[in-house]
Amino acid sequence: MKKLINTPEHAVDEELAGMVAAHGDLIKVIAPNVVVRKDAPRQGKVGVISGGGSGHEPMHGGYVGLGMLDAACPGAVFTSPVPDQMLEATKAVNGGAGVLHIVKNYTGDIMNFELAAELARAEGIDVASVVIADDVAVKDSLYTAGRRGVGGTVLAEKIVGAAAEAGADLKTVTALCQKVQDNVRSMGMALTSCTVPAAGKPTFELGDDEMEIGIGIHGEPGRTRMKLATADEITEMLATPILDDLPFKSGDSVLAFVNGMGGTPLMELYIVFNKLAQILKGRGIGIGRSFVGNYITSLEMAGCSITLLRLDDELTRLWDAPVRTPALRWGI
Amino acid sequence: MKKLINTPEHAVDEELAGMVAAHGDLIKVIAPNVVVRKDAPRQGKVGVISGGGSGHEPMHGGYVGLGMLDAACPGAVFTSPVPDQMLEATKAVNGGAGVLHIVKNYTGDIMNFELAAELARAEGIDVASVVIADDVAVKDSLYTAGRRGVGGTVLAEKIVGAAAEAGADLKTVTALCQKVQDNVRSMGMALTSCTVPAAGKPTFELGDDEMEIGIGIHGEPGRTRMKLATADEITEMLATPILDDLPFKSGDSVLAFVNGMGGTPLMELYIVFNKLAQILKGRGIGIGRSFVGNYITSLEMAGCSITLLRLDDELTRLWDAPVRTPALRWGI
Amino acid sequence: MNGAAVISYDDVVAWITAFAASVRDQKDYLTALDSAIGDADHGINMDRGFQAAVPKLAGLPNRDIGAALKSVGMTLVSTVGGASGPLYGTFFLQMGAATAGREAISLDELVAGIDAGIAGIQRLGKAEPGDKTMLDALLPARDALREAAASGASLGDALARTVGAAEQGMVATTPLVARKGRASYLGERSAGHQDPGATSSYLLLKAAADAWSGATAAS
Amino acid sequence: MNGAAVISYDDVVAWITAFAASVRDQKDYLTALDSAIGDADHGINMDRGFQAAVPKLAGLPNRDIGAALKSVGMTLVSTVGGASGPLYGTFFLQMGAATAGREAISLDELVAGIDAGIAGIQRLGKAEPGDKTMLDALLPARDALREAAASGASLGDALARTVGAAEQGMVATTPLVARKGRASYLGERSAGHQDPGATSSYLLLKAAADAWSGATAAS
Ligand SMILES: Nc1ncnc2c1ncn2[C@@H]1O[C@H](COP(=O)(O)OP(=O)(O)O)[C@@H](O)[C@H]1O
Ligand SMILES: Nc1ncnc2c1ncn2[C@@H]1O[C@H](COP(=O)(O)OP(=O)(O)O)[C@@H](O)[C@H]1O
Ligand SMILES: [Mg+2]
Ligand SMILES: [Mg+2]
Ligand SMILES: [Mg+2]
Ligand SMILES: [Mg+2]
Repeated sequence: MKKLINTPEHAVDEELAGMVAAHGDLIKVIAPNVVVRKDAPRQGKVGVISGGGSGHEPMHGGYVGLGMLDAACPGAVFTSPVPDQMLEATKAVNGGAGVLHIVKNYTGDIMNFELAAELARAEGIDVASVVIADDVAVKDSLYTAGRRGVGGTVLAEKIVGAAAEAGADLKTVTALCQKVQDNVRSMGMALTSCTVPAAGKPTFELGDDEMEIGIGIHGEPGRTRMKLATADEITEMLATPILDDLPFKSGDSVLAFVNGMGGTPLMELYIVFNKLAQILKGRGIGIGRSFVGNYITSLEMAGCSITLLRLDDELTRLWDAPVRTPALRWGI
Repeated sequence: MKKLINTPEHAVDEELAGMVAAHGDLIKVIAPNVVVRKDAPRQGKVGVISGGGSGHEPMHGGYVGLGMLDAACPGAVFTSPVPDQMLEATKAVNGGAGVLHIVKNYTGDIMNFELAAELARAEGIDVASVVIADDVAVKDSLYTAGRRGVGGTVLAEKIVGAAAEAGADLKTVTALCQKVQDNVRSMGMALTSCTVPAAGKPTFELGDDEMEIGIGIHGEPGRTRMKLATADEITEMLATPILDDLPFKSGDSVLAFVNGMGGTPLMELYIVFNKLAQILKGRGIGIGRSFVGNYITSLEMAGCSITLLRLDDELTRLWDAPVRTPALRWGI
Repeated sequence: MNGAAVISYDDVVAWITAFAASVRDQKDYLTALDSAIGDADHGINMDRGFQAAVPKLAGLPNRDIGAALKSVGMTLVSTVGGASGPLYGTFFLQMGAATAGREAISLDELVAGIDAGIAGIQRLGKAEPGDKTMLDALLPARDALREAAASGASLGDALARTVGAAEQGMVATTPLVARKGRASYLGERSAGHQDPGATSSYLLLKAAADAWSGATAAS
Repeated sequence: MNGAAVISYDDVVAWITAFAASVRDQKDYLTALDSAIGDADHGINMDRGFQAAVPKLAGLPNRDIGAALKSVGMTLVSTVGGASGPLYGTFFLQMGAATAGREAISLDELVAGIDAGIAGIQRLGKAEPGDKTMLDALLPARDALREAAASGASLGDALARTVGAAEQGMVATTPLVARKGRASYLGERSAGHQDPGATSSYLLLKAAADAWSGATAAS
């Protein structure tokens, strides 16, 4: 295992200390693994929090700040955080207008956030939750854990954060988050595995000429392993199930998000974006907004994911609204 | 070789097409491998251009836009661009106030830019050049090719771009670029090699327990190969030669830049930043500004570099000035 | 019926301690199982939780089995995270609630406690038998324990049958296609791998059998 | 003295074509050499340049050796990039300037042309002998060619000595510590590896010897 760490046990703590050292003007760490916006709580503003395992940086800690998250709760690497963190965060960002929990659809995340929400409600805080489940690689079924929450989460956090910043109430913000979830679909793939620091070896082994299609963001094996293909072919394999699922239709305008899994250079992401733009054009779908980079990752995994969000004026306006966080900043 | 590409021959072309598809509001490609700001030329504004091999994304194409570069000339992967590109770019961005070439100190870059500058001057364009040579891993000697230009280049492009945007003349902009060069030092290391697409195999082989210290950004082997160390030890190995070289002194304020080589997750960069902050504190040096991420890379190489720029009010103000490019955006 | 107190407070502490040691021992194995169909953290998660839970037992004010189990449950919920944190946490919290205030319990009370714990897991995780989860080891183990207790078996005998049932249930998860938890994302590809949570559940019952082979209250 | 025209326009085209083939053939080898002490692109760079240069020769209006060499030089400058693009580009531009307007040249004129090319490389790159660059193959080769010409050797003989000197110079770069180009960043670690540019320069002269073994103007 080759990593710039000291010990696996302290990796997340030291990471957060480094984030505070670098971005102390935007964030603070108020308890172990609870990253909070510097000026929290803001009276009368709905608090927006999210959380999940570490190893997906910049998600979620990098998205704490003006116009996005009020707090983030990173767990151990790839492990959902514990309810204590979400409770602490919920209390810290509650400005009297209630708190929204943006939860990715994983058994652990769901249960731990649910426990925290109950505890927070017992303390008199109005808590709502929206579950993001946008990964079309997973069959959507009532009899399984359902779809994973992946790239759509970042878009939801940005858009919902903008609305909360502008003063929307908890009901509005919750409905908006659900609207993002209803209009967003994603799918990912991996060229290489990642290595959980505490595990010390790659989560899975891939042959030199193999790739995993339909991978999650935790190094979970995908739906199929197959021979390595070209960027164009891979882009087709990811885009087609996404486009067919919602379905996205001719005349739609989308936010096209090509995401790197952590170990893939930007050059390759733009090559994928190039093909994606051709595919969208072929289907008569417009690219309203573009987003390319490593925004929801799996440690050092090489690979990419595609996320498409169907835009309307409201979502576009909120996407464009000013944001200032360690990882995402514009308009301010 | 596992990459999201179609063919090595078309990787850079398709990358640039993808960039235009994603950021057509900011940039255009006016000739093969010449990326120009959408609204170029701007009358009366000094044009700022840079270039170098591809494979270092987002540098330089990702830095074309308002408040930074007017044009970028990406060469083949790790290969300096040809004079035709720089000549084309120089003509395209010349608004009558002259053009500054920001050149990284590599034999190829120097010679190709020099040829282009001569050709542009022959066409009546006022061209100045500043060479960035900030890599303390390389001995600074009159009898060698001298130090490489690395992380300091990104900072120079941002700061100089802000001054040019604000209307500074060519002489001022050139002097400012030299001032950045005089006050910036860098050093890098690699945990893994990278693979040039057309070469198809890793540039060098590293044992599972080895690393290269003093690496360049082209997969050039470093000054020493040694046993893998902890993040703290590595940070010391990079920071000490940087701090001693200028030298940075107690009471100085710096822009602290921890850069990923492309394949290293953000988590690890923050762990490095955490230690760097402690080292700076120990020397009485203040962190005026922080910058953490993958900004000057070597394809999918795992590793990092540290760059320190001694700040004064002028440099700080120009660093903070609005910028809007595909890869760097704030204040607007 | 098995109404005589056979398991003391010290036995319960010994059980938790033995399981913590077993988890530490099998940490890499549990993580490797989770690599195949999950995210390579189950051993790490369980170890983090039990390394935190054991020291807290020493500081408890009185010899209340229910309080000890609740302490374990609270610590698991607060330190493990993931799916296993709330699930195992609930198991111990509910088992603790069922044994609150007791300094020693009978075999029947053990059955009732474990049953309450499992019910908690089912309420929270909503998994069914055959979904390829920890329940596939726990449910048959509970049934075996209950039958053994009802048939008047000794503690040692009852635990031996329980562990046997848990082991069978664990092994039987291998061919299953997961319908709950992270392994369910794999669809058909989840078949052919033993479930990590079922494996840790088997180890939990095995730890009881090992720790209680010379159970203090029984002697 | 060797004043008789021995190298025709067609010979020059054959030389460039042979070198292009040789570079394609040795592309991976040149890149591998550049991996050890550079950035793994020398073979790729040279191949890109010569694949572009050869087709342009067919379109030239007349049989002017100088124009052909200039065309190669211009194409290299415009397509190769890196250090080798301007350096080899200058070599051909300067050699072309020295042979402008000629349809055939003598051995002495070949010496003068190569000398002009090398002088261009030196002006641009400012390297000295022993810096571990292409000059370490080119300079001894030029000297051998000049001596052979002065001693009245035949073209074949002269080229054989030239190639031998280039090869020796190339091999002799191995122990050197680089002082110019990318390899200089390696300091002492650059010793023990053969310089890629010296290797391509050896191949350039070897291509001349091979192409001109039955030189048309001489026959
Ligand atoms: N809904 C559920 N009900 C019962 N057990 C479950 C459920 N979901 C997952 N599990 C168990 O949890 C185990 C995984 O635990 P762990 O790896 O620690 O958490 P995570 O899946 O969050 O990484 C699985 O092997 C399975 O036995
Ligand atoms: N200043 C110089 N003078 C002469 N030759 C040089 C000089 N610098 C580099 N070279 C030659 O260029 C070769 C490298 O070419 P290439 O790999 O194509 O370019 P780059 O180093 O830009 O990647 C070296 O092996 C060396 O022979
Ligand atoms: Mg997990
Ligand atoms: Mg090069
Ligand atoms: Mg797991
Ligand atoms: Mg090279």
